[in-house]
Amino acid sequence: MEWQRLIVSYIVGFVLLNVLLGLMAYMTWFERRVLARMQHRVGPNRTGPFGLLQPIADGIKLLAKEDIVPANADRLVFLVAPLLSFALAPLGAAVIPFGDTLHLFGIDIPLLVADINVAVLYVLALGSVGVYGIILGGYASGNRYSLLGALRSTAQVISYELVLGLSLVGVLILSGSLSLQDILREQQRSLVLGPLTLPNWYILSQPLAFALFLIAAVAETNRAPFDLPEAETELVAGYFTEYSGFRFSFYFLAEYINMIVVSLLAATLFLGGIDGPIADGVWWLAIKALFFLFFYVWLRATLPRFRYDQLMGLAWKVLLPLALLNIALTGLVRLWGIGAL
Amino acid sequence: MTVQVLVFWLLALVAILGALGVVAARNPIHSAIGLVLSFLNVAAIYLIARAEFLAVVQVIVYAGAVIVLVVFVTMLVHPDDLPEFHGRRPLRIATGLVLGLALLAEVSAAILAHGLRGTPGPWTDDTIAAVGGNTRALGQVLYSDFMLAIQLTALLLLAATIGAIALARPEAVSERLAAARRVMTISLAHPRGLDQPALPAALPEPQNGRVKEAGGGRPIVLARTADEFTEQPAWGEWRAR
Amino acid sequence: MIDFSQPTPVILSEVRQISPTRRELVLNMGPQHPSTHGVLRVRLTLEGETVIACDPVIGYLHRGVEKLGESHRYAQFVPWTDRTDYVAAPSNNLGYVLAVEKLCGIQAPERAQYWRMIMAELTRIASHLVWLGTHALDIGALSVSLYTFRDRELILDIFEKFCGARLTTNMMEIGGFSREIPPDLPEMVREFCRYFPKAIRQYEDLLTENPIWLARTKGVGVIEPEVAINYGLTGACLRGSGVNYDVRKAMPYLLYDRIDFEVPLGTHGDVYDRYLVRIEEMRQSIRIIEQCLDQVPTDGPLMAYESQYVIPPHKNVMTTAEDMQRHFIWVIKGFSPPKGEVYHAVEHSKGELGYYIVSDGSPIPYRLRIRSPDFVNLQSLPYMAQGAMLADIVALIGTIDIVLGSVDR
Amino acid sequence: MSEPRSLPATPETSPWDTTEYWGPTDPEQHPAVRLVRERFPDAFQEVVVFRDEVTIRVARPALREVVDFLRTHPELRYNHLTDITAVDMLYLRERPRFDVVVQLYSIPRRQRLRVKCGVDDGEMVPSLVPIFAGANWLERECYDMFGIIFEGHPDLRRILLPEDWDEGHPLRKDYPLRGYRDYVQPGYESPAPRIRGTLRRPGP
Repeated sequence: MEWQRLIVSYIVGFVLLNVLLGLMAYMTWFERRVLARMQHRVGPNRTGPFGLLQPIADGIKLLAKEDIVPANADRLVFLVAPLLSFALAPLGAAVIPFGDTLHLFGIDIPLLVADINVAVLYVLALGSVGVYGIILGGYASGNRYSLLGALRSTAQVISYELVLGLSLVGVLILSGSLSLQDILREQQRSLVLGPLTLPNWYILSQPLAFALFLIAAVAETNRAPFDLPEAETELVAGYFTEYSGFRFSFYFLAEYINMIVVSLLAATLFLGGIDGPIADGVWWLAIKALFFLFFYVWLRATLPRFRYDQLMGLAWKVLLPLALLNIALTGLVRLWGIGAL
Repeated sequence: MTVQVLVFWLLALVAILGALGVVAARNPIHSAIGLVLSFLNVAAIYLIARAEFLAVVQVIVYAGAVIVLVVFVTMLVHPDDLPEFHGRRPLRIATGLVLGLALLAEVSAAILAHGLRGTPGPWTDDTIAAVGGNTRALGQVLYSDFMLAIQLTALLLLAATIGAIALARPEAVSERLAAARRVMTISLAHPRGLDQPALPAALPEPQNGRVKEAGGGRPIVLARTADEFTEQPAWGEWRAR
Repeated sequence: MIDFSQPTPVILSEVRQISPTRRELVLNMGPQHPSTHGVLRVRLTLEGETVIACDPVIGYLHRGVEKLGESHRYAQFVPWTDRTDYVAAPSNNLGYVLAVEKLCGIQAPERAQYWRMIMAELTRIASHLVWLGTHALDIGALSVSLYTFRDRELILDIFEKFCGARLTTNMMEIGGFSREIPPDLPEMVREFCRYFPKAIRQYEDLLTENPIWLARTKGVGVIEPEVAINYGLTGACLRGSGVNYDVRKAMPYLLYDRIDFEVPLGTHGDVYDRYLVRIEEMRQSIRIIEQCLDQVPTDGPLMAYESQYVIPPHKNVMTTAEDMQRHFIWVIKGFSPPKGEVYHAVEHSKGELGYYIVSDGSPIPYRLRIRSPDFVNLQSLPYMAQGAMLADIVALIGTIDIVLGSVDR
Repeated sequence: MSEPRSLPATPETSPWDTTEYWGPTDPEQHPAVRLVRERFPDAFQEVVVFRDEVTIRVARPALREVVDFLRTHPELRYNHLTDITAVDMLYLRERPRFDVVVQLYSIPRRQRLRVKCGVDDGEMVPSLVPIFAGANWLERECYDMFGIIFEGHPDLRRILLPEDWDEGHPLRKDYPLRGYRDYVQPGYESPAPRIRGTLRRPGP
């Protein structure tokens, strides 16, 4: 029985990984198209219908390019760092529940790779280890722009990881569990407030935490307006200035996978994941995640970039105190048992 | 069971190799990578021991924060300031040997006293399950039995943080900057000597020009003729800098 | 009143004596860098992200335009002026052509002067649009650049309609315009004037009240007015500090004294003020263009054909022997203005663009000096960069509004 | 309809002559001329008026004092340094070889003025950097292009040409238009071919 579960889990993981990679490729297409529409442009429209084959063409192009290692690079680290970044990115999706258990061929197939009882912490841990890909890549390039990008990235990820973690504590207090399954189950209950029947989504009970999570998640994935580690107008390309070919694409893909994983996570934690008004299922999760992905693109099209000191000031002087305040409030509410929230 | 043991040995081996790498590597960044490797394997060993919470916290705190900071500082330090790794340093070698032997003796004594398996504590699988998972159990123990120790540790860490900030002296940067600014401004013929007193605040006198709210809480002045604002610039809040 | 009478004490030393200490990092920004607007190179000494010292290195686009000017006949040099500040070519043409006309003592007919003003103001808008787009892009606002370039296309279409070229227009000629204005051009320009204020509002919606934009630009790169004057800054860099010096107002050339417009002045002298000033300048340019269109005569000569320094009318070249002869000599040998030297300045989109021409009475200028505004303005970068962060440097380079073709000449 | 047979060289009254942008065109009435002549009787050499432009020529050693006087005198206040450049007078006169040309502008009075001084090879012109910060790059450019040394300049090095440029100063009149030698790109054996052909017309 143990073996069977393991194999099922592997198969689900394998399917998920491939779906994620495909999604990621189309995420680039989606971003380029949406960004283009926002900027009065057309976007990629030549390769296939609506430019749908563009990601494949890009992938082939990147794979065919020369893999250049700079002369004064730390060779081994330089070669390994992008792989690290890329390999760690999709792991976060393993704990996200994509639906209820499926009965197929007489086997119970849970639509989730692994139900870890510390799932939330696991995702945070992955985020904090994922930064190594950036730091080591930046360091090993032997380029000052890369070094500066790596330094920025380190400080940024450490600061915003803190905010990210603390913003989730409110949710954890309310749900009383670190498992995403439990958090999801908790949100699938409905909330009766007099004549209103609302879903018990945590965005309703934890709006501040949601906002903090959203901001910190954008910073954690190095996206605009927090894309300082790769700020192309200041640092050329930041930590991956010296990378080319498929190693460059690894960084690129890792960023998009991170975006998708964070969007899925946000949807699961705050918007009730697969829970929907009718016919619960993975499609609801997809719609919610798509909303977050669109939000990412929207931010990039609209906002200028922060300066480094402003970024750190925002994290430590504004977001962190707010997160602590949120924890204190939630704790008090929970302690006194006010409301059914 | 056999699989678990095999995995354990594998993880332990890699952890030890990583630890060796920390000592052996010449490049401090490589040392840090070795340390991360070691930490990650130790975390995996925790997982085998079904201490998921501990494992994840190990990764977040040690691999994700402490070593990242170590790497950060190493990257900031100029290569010339790093200690020299070449040549013999008898004092260092002696110190290292003594400390290493002491640690070895300590571990050996512990193993000899309690055996390799150690003494089982009050928390067994059943008691943990009764409480509701090891995360909960850990929390209960930490915040009831060891409350005082936790608070003391927190206090100590706070003191250390304040001490570190005091030692790092943020004004050191500004001093250096001020010095550099002096050099730079002098060399580029600063039009106003740095030590000269600033001019008195002069708010724009409405002459013929009209003041327009341009946005961002900032007015701009629209000059109608060529003669206004030539003697007296439309310049307010002099010291806004 | 600012006391300019006191000499300022300065001690002089060598810039290169600043050697980086161990904690500092020397960063070569450029000449190949996304936000140095071409091939500017800035040698930065950084401590962490704070800029300790900043030394702009220029000359990567030096083509010796002044030397070339001393080997071309007067009329031949007009296309070269396009290549100095290539985003505002008609203004460069205008400055040079006016300097030559001053040297010769001739003046273009009224109608041509109005059209020169219209083209110069359109150029100012086009140049400011390029500036706004790239400046916002440097600070990270991606979409503004696309919007500004979209609207710049409209101006380039007008240029194309007018003279056939879009970027290096070679539009002005000595003495006026030798070709008739296309009949539907005035309507095209009017259409643009009706549309463009909406576009400015669009840019302002994205930037003016944006908190990140304010945080990135307010209080950054402050230049006090007397410092700005002492550096010899002109254009928006000087007016952003509140000093009213606009060549169009101070020393009206063409027919600017007949036009009612205002000169925007900043009150704080930082990056944000220069942004506001330039946005307002675009509005004022629209005002000027509309007035010009109202005032310009629909008929009348476009070229000062009564002077011997001007190329004869094309129709007469084909029909009369005298003009054919003159045309031949004008083209082959050029014309010889009187001996003397002139300096004529126009208000370019980036500041005061001056042409200093020394004539020895031969058809080739003896000395041709281009006083380009951005070359002088760029000098203030180290002053503005004191204590700035690395990210501010790109904002500062953007706010000076440089085009390296004009800086290096 | 035919054009007039002979055209006047220059109109009798040029519209450029009466702008007063450079002050009164009569040198005797020009305040700068009068005051400089009073204050520096030895250094003042001549005044030239062409169109509306007033040029004062002063002796080389006094350039900085004169400019500073023009800047600080309450009646003059030429506080904006517009330009510093030079002219190689090799074909126009014997000595001195160069003219250093300083364009000044008074923001409060809205008037321009040009100050000139002659300088020969091997002589030094007093730098204006101590009084105008903006003179820094302009003088560097003069040095770069003409080889004129400015005494007291803090940082006199080449600005537009590479720092290791060893072929002299290109805006001198004896510097050939195409340089002294062919430029060989590093890594290539022969110089890039100079294109000397005629323009080709597209075929029918």
